[in-house]
Amino acid sequence: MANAAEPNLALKLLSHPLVLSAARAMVSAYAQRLGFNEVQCGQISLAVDEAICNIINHGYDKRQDGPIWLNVWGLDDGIRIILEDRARQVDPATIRSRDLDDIRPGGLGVHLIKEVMDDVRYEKLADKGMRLTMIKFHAENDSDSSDASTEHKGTDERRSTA
Amino acid sequence: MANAAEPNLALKLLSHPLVLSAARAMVSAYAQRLGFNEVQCGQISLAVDEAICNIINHGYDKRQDGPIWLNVWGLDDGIRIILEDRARQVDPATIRSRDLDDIRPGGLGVHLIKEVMDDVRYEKLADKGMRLTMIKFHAENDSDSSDASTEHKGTDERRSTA
Amino acid sequence: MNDAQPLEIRIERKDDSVIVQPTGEIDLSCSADLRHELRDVQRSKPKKLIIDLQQVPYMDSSGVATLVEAMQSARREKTSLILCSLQDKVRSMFEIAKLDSVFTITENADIAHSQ
Amino acid sequence: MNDAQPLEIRIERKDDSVIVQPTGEIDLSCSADLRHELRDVQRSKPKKLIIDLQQVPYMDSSGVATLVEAMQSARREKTSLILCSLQDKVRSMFEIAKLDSVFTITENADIAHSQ
Ligand SMILES: Nc1ncnc2c1ncn2[C@@H]1O[C@H](COP(=O)(O)OP(=O)(O)O)[C@@H](O)[C@H]1O
Ligand SMILES: Nc1ncnc2c1ncn2[C@@H]1O[C@H](COP(=O)(O)OP(=O)(O)O)[C@@H](O)[C@H]1O
Repeated sequence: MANAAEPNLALKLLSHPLVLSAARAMVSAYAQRLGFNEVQCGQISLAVDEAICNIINHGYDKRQDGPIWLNVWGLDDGIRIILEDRARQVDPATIRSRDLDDIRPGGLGVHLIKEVMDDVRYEKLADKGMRLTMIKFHAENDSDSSDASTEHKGTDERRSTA
Repeated sequence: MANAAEPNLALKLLSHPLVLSAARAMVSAYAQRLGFNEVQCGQISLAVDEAICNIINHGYDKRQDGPIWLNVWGLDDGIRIILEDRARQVDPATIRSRDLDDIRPGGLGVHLIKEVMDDVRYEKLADKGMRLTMIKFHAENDSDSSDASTEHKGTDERRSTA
Repeated sequence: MNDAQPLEIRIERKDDSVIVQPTGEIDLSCSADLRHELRDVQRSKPKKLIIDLQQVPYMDSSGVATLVEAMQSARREKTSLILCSLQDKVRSMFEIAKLDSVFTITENADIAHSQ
Repeated sequence: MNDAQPLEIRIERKDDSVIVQPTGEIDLSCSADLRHELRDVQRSKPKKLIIDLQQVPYMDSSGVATLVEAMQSARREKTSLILCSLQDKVRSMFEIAKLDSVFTITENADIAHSQ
């Protein structure tokens, strides 16, 4: 199932700030089922939040009715999230946060996304709109997260008998 | 926006139990933004969970790759949720839980759905599959939930100055 | 998709009693795990079986079905089965399903032990 | 769609200090509310402004931007601005944004008061 063309979750939403919490909650709950720990789930949903905010603010110029597609795949080794819009196209090289030392309100979203996700790629879609692909892998030696071998053992391995 | 044809959230998922928590989390977070209180959000996501379980178990006979569409609308007076599948068609009249006094495992899902939602309607789709429409209204005199007049006041009305 | 099962089930034995304490949301993706654990525990025919739901914020009807099955098996084996420490959302499910009077439910684990 | 704003903001004044305590997730749907409250509070030029984030489980960069704006305004007005009681997820955001050393951040409200 992992690398099939079809996403496990395909959410179409509108560029309205009121749907942000729903998108975060969905992604976070699914990441948890994939074995990511609480901190990691929070980071993944932060990346999704920041990316959608940028589409609302910069792509659709705060218009609240632009379509956004949020697709999520569970991978054997992590999670892949793709966001697509039909908004303004920009050169991916221009999508970057301010210098962290130049402290002023804003200009942090892309930095946060790149810090918490392992792989981040912006591209122009063929005709109209942008695509953002983000991947986060399970940490190799993180006991709280799941490498496949731990997670496939089932409940027997995890019960403690006092 | 409320009664527009287009849902605020349109989620396509597969009939796999691992996506249940993501669907619940999404619906619950959105219901909260619409002004439902915590208990109501829990009830609404329970109804969605039970409905998806039934599609998995009865509609797709536990097949894990059947498509399910979960559409959510914020209404002026509540929330509307429509679930559609391409699974077995059954007579809506046969979709009912066991007698509550006949205690045995199972047979409670449809009862729970009908108890927690205000309006529940099953129908056959034209060609293939079923549609379930569920609506829950904001409680009229419930201070924890939102009637429009309370919720539109903004933060000024809700800050307390000691 | 990884088949991660976020439901943890802690089993504790004390004299003739067994305490089963699941942690996590119980839905169709993991209720079978709980069923297997309960069947396993019930094979030893304990005098008392306490299912402590303090760490269960959510349960759907597949979880309730598992508990009803455990209760029926307990009745056959003369095990006294007690549910304790239900969170509000879970308790309200039992009420809607009219199962709150069918199960023995106590406020907390101490009361369950002393019953 | 109802424009429900689940962010509640509690304002408390004590001598020359103001304590602002938001409750809820702070994202783009409600960070403007927080900004308006903070601007309002800062107009009275308090000596000390404590923003207590104990009840904020989540904040995105629109919330952080609001706090940076408040900090810059506080510096101009010689108000000492202190953030306290950050939850783990929020604290980790400040660290990733390298803002944890830019703000004065204390463990809890008591320490913030005594500073
Ligand atoms: N989806 C997008 N479409 C167009 N431009 C974008 C998009 N996302 C980011 N950008 C560009 O990248 C810049 C940096 O974004 P970010 O770090 O999130 O800070 P901010 O949004 O506060 O400006 C934005 O100012 C914008 O120019
Ligand atoms: N989506 C569905 N498709 C077909 N039949 C359904 C569907 N949902 C419910 N049913 C029918 O309604 C009955 C009652 O469902 P429910 O109360 O959830 O209990 P259970 O699923 O445990 O049997 C099911 O046994 C089934 O016959």
